[in-house]
Amino acid sequence: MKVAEKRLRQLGNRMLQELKRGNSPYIEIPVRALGNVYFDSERRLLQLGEKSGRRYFLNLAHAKKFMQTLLVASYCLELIQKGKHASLRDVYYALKRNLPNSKEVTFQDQSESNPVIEDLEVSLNLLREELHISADRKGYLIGNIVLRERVVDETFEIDASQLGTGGWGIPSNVEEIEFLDIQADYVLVIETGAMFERLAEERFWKKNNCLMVATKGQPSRGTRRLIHRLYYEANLPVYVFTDGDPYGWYIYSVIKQGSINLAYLSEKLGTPDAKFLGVTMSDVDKYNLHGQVHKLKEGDIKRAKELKDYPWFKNEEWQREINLMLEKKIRIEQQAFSSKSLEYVAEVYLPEKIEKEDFLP
Amino acid sequence: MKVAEKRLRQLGNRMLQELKRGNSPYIEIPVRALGNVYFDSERRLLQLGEKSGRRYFLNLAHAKKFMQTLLVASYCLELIQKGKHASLRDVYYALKRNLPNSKEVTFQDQSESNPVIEDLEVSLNLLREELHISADRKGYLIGNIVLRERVVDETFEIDASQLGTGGWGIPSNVEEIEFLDIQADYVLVIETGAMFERLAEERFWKKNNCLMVATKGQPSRGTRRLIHRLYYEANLPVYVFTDGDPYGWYIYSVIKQGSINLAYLSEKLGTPDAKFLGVTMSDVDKYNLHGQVHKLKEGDIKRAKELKDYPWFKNEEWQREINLMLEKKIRIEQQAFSSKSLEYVAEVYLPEKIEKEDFLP
Amino acid sequence: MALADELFREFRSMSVSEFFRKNAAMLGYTGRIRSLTTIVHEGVTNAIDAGEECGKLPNVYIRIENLGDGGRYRITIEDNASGIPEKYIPEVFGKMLAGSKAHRNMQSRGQQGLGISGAVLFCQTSSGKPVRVISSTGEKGIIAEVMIDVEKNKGKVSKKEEFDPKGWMGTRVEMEAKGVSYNRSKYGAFNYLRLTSLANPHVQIELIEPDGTKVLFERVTEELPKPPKEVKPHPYGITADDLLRLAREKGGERKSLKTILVKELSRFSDKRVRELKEKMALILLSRKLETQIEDLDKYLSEIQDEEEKRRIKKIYSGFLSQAAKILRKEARYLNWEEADLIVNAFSRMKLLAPPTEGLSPIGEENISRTMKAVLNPEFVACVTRPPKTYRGGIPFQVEVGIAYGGQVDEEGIEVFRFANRTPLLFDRGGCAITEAVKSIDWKRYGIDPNKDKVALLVNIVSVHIPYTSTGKQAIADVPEISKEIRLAVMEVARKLMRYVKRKKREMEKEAKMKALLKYVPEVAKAMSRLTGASEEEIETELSELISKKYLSSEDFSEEEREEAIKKEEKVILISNGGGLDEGSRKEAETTRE
Amino acid sequence: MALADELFREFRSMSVSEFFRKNAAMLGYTGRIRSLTTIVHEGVTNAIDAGEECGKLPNVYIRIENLGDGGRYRITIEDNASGIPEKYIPEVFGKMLAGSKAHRNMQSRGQQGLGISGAVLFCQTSSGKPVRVISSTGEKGIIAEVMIDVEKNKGKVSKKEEFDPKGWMGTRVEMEAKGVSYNRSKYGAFNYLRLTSLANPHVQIELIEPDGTKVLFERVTEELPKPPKEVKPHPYGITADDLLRLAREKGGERKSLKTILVKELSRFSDKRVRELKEKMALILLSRKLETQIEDLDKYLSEIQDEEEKRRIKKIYSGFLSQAAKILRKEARYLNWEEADLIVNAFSRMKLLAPPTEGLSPIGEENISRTMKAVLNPEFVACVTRPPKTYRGGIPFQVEVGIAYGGQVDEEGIEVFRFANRTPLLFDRGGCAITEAVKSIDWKRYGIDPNKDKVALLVNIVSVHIPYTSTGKQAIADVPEISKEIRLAVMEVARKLMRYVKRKKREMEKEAKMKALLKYVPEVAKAMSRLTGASEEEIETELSELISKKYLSSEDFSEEEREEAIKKEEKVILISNGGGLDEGSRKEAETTRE
Repeated sequence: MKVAEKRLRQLGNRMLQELKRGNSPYIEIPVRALGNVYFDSERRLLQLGEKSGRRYFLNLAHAKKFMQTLLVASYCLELIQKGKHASLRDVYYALKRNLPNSKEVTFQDQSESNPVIEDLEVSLNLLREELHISADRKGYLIGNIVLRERVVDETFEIDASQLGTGGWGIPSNVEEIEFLDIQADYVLVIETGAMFERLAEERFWKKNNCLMVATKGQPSRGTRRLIHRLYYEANLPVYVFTDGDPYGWYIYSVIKQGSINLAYLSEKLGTPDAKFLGVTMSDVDKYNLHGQVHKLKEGDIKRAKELKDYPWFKNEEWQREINLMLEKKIRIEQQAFSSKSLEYVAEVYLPEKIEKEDFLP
Repeated sequence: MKVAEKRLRQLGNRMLQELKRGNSPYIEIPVRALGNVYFDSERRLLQLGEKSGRRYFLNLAHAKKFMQTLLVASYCLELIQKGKHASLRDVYYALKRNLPNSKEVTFQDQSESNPVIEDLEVSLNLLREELHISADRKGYLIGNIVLRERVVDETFEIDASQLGTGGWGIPSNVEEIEFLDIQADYVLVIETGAMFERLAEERFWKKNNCLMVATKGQPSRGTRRLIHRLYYEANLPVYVFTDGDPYGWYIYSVIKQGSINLAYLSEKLGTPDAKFLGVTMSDVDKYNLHGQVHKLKEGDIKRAKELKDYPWFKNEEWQREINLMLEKKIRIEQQAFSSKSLEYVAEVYLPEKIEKEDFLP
Repeated sequence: MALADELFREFRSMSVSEFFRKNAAMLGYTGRIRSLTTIVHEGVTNAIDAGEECGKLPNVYIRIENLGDGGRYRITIEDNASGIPEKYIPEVFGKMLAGSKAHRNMQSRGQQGLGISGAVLFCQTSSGKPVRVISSTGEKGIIAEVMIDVEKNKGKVSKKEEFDPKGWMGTRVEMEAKGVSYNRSKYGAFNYLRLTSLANPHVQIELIEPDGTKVLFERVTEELPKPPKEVKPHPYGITADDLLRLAREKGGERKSLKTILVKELSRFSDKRVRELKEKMALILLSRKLETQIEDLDKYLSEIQDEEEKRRIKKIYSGFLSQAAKILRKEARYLNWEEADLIVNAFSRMKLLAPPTEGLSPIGEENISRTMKAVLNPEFVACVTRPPKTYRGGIPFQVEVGIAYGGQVDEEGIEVFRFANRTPLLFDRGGCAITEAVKSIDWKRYGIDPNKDKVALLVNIVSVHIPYTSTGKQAIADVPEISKEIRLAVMEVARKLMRYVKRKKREMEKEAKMKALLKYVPEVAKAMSRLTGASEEEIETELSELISKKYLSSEDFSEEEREEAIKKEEKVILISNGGGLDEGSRKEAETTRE
Repeated sequence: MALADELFREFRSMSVSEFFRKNAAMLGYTGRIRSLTTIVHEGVTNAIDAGEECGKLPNVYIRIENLGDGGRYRITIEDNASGIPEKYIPEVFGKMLAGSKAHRNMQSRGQQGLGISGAVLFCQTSSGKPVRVISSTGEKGIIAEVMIDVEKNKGKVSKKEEFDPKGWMGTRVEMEAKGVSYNRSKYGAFNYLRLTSLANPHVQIELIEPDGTKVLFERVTEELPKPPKEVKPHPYGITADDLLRLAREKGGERKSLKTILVKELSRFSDKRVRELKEKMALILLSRKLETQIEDLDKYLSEIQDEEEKRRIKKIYSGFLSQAAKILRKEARYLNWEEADLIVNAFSRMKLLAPPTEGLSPIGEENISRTMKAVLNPEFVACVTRPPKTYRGGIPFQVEVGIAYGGQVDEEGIEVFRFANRTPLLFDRGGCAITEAVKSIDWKRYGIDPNKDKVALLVNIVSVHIPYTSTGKQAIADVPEISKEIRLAVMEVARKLMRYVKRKKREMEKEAKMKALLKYVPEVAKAMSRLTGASEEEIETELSELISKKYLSSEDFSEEEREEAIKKEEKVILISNGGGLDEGSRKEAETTRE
């Protein structure tokens, strides 16, 4: 029996016990508020604290959510038993129905089922992928790597060096993937699809012997998990190349440690050893990009100030970088180098940075 | 000399002639307003009419745009000569600079350069891809197909049947692709990434001998061009499977004919023979999905009414479909079938629809 | 000299009637509807006052006839009071600024002696017709036609005859005006009478409208309000000028000032004379020493020199005798400086608040009864606040009734304003009552000021109502009064809040049980799948659990539950806010390539 | 009988002074600052009126002294006019509703004879002090202390002495009030005087403030406004009651009514008497036939029967003689019905508008001069509208000045309101001027009513200003007046708009040329790359093209260019809207998996 199945059964049995004793059944859910999140500086991971709340059936303010949580739990058990995966929206549709003798429905819309799934993840300490629920898919992979993916009762071998400029679409669930052969020195994670394609056109991965991963903005869980596994299982250093703005930093931060409100997942999704390649504020001077900068918006400034307080940015290098931006009130994009020439990034900027290991931690 | 290069040079020479005659140089740009678009019902394509406007250097209201158009034109010439491709954003960065003795810049932001590129496309009757400008990339391909992509001076062979659930990321530019081998009966175009992945997990493409293309919402130009080429070059029928709502219809409409404001591209991007597979309003009755429908929003209703007037929806079947929706005021999603079972779409719905050819034109 | 004399050749004086003839708008004669309402108001006010003064339950009969000819109307108003003695008829109807109320310190509807004579003036200048007065004091009846001699501000009786009243007592006034109009709008005479009835439950009002419709506003209580009494002025409320006038008016027969003070002021007795003298002397001393009276003690205690101390003591004794001398002197010889000194001294004495017998509120019970009768609401609460004073000595009192739901028909808060039980229809915006009601944070009382159906009755009674203008339609923003209105409104609002909450609680308990039972089948099915136990059995046990909680004692105390809700809310808050991880939300906002 | 007599024992009458003593707020004595401003206003108004009446350029001297003791102030106001004859001194200062203006149909600052006597009343009741009047008519000077005998509404002179004026002529008034205050706020006396100066450029005002600061508001023009004349009432503006009074007042010496009408009314001559008679007869006929006078013609034309026609003709002749008889009769015996008939007949005649010699506006040139002097703006425009009448016959005139930019210091539109050149400081909200200015759609005139610096001066002059209340601080919303204000404001706003536009156009032409030149280098470089031609050469040719266009005649006519712009705009609109193809825009909105 899989771990997930065992935990779901335990959850049910504990509730049944309470009921038999004449008490209201409940589910215990760790609190995900900022106050219950801490940074484990040894493991360099965000962790949930001890605080938790109980969701009681007999409390009217909890009852509906209690019911919803149970519905999701029993559906997950079904999925696991059948070996199939469902998307967040599938779960919503599978469970949405009218309550007997009432105009009320089990789930009004997906914004009611999504948080319940999160509740269950944290309550059972399982990834939603382990509960056979898949998230949004996004991101591409290209490079000298051969993967094997198991799809129900069949397997496929994927050679990511034979995909032209297209690359492999990273699926939402990468749990069923094995690395068969890797010929690369590091993983280059790229924020924008356009930059990924630009570098693919230059065959940067081939000339520089690396794997290229595009996140297309904020990385999906599948992409984060893949990066995590490439680091931990294949021992490849991870370099993250984003725009030089708080949004790009946040992408980096999520790859590295996870977001505050999904902190409990860092252990399985985060890559604390990832390095930030650029674009940095000092690159603006170094590569004379002053004409290509943009003004920071209010939202950028707010976010930069928030990031400044993240535990993993509490080091000299990052504080300097963030302060510099707040001072100059500018941001700089990956594609700013196009003002020099199209090939500049591939031929000058990236090789120079990697050669000199000019990274932020 | 490529066609694109020739046309760019012509543009410049015409202007120079005007100038020599002591007149203001100008660029002639066909009008893209609704009034100048018509439906060529024989070729079943949206076409631009005869009306055009002139952009004069000497008219203050035109002058800046005139300059911008020239800047983009001369940059495209450069790209073509070097055989490289630039994204919309690359173009912006490459051309953004201060005007001499002024605080004004050539392009304030990308929303200034994008429309100029469109102007140039329509003025020269060339796709932006032919001008070596690549658009947004999005969409995946999976199935029994082998492609060959030429990347500058190298070629890759891509086997889309060996990609697990991930699939091949369709690049923004598919001009450099050749079809080497195709073993499939039709192309199934799928709106959502989740449904694509679901069907990939069921290996639908393999069991039903088809190619699967995910658009992930509104299809990118690369995806539209790929579908176009699969239909015209490989003679594969195209079935489009979207949500049953005006947004889904619009996706279908764009694949089929193109959008009104990019009508001039239909010839190279549209697939007028594509068929709409579902989900249709009558499917709601046929498959008893009444519990899974959603109410239409104001915006949906407005869009449905607009679509009703599109020339290619001016047939009995579509008018019935649209009226039915406006009457019932509901919409239905692809994933609604999950309420029956996860496998229902793959095992019952799609095979049944395709078997019976139960499509809308 | 020639120039000035020439320029002043045109100098002449004008009577008060002439003034108001030119400025009729100042008396409320502006607009066709309002002019008629004002006439009705003046007549009805007098009729009710008259009834109350003679101790009878007032019956007021009003007839309004449309005579055509461009808005010519006849307005007849009849009361059942004591009648008017023949010799006063020309004065009452024909002389402006004449009456029995303005110079007396008591609550009454009319105050300035401008009311009925103003109506007569308006009628005669618009229609050219005299007013017809039929009055009987019991034995003899008089029919008289009265006009105002505008130049002289005097009543002129053009026709007069006697008749046998056959026991009827009362006064009937027939007025004819031109350029006026009647309707049932908010500002019309009908609404005026409806509201008058609301604030005067002891009055019976019968109205015959122009189309012959007879409307009866019935008496709701047989209890006559206790008659307002004349109250002597309070030392706090008096100015030097007032004191001078009092001394001259009342001091005719060689009375000493002291006697006048004790006799003519309230709350000032023989016992306080000594204190008054001391305060007077202290004021004089502080002036002499050029210090503030408040600093006097400190000033004196700082003097070390015994000689100096004695000298000052002596000066003080001198001032004491000077004060005594002032108080002993004949009142009518009081001068302004002395009066100023006394008023100054008054303000430094601690005196009882003025007596409030002069005030006659409607009373909580009566307000409640009449609001129920007229508005038929779901709930009524009333409060009559204790009397207070403003500007030092003018007694006033605020009462407020609130009606909620039922047949109260307009959404939002409708305010019925009254001053001495007289409805205020106009100038709503500039009125302290409106402002005070507006300033209440109704949401705090669980009331939606735009949606809930609420009617408020606010009545201010006072010996002297501070109106903002001669039109007497808005109450000035006097801080003491505004505060009392607020307190009163807040008091009834609290009562209403308690009612609304109690009603809600009862309904909620039942709803809660139903709500929980609804979830039982789904929960049972899921628990059964997770555990393999019998679905039916679990369903039974869950239902029993719910019954136990709501039908016997509760599992959790109210506090515990609230605590639990709070806790859970915190979690919900986070899980909703972060339902999508932040990345995908941001992603949805911008696609940047 | 006993009851009524007892109840009426307290009946008595009150003088007008007594009334206003109790209701000082109605005269503007409310609040410390405003009370002092009101005193200054009454004094200054009289001073300027007096100067103008005797044909001198007014010099007004005001001194305000703080005497301590809880807001005790002395206010001294001196003019250089003709002085007041000794025997009028008690009347002018001590009797309310007395004056030389109210009963005359002419424009003046004061109107009701309540002004200076009201100030005296307020001073004496607050401070106990009489007013000190020093006046000289040239030969003899008088110093008098005047108080009001409130009960009798009469002036009482307590001290009086003569002095040799040594040629000085004028009046100096010293008043002492308590409980008032002075400052330089918007509502204070300083601002009042500043604004008075603005509307009275021929007046010199000197102010000594309590701290000794001397402020001089200088005379801007030496030209005295043409003196307002008394105007006879116009038939349109008269009521039956007015006519009766006129007939009685003027008809003393057996004069016929006709004589009185011709002599005492304006725009009514002997020649119109016949028409009047006919109209009177027609009204009587229509009453007799029970039809509307408007329908009379139709009614008569429909009669077929000749007999009947003759009968009606006869009746009409009878009415004609009846009308003639009325006009022949002695004026003082006119009765109300006859007066009503005549007034009715007047309203059906076409008469010339009333003469406007009674009005004395500031004049466009003077407004312009004073606004420039006081506000130092960038631009000024003024308009004095032609006189109009309201309510049938009361002449009035509106003038408006607008000042823009420069040192006009507040953002937004500041409105200075005046009535007969007197500033209105209070009750801004309820004033027809404020409403009229608010109702203008300023954006239409290219003016941002929140950002642009605009000052408006609005002055209404009239024989009778329709104030909303005795406080005389707001003008009633009379449709004829509001309309004139709007028209005047719109006229100056149009002038301002033209100025602003012209200024903008000049600046634009130069900017355009510079703008085009800016693009030349980039365009040249790109064209060179596309064609291979010399960049330098292209640059030269482009620059020449621009010079040719802006320095010689233009390549395109203005219309052509506008046409081209419109065309291009259409394209721009589409290409912006559809810059991203619609799909990707929608994509950015929703990610649905």
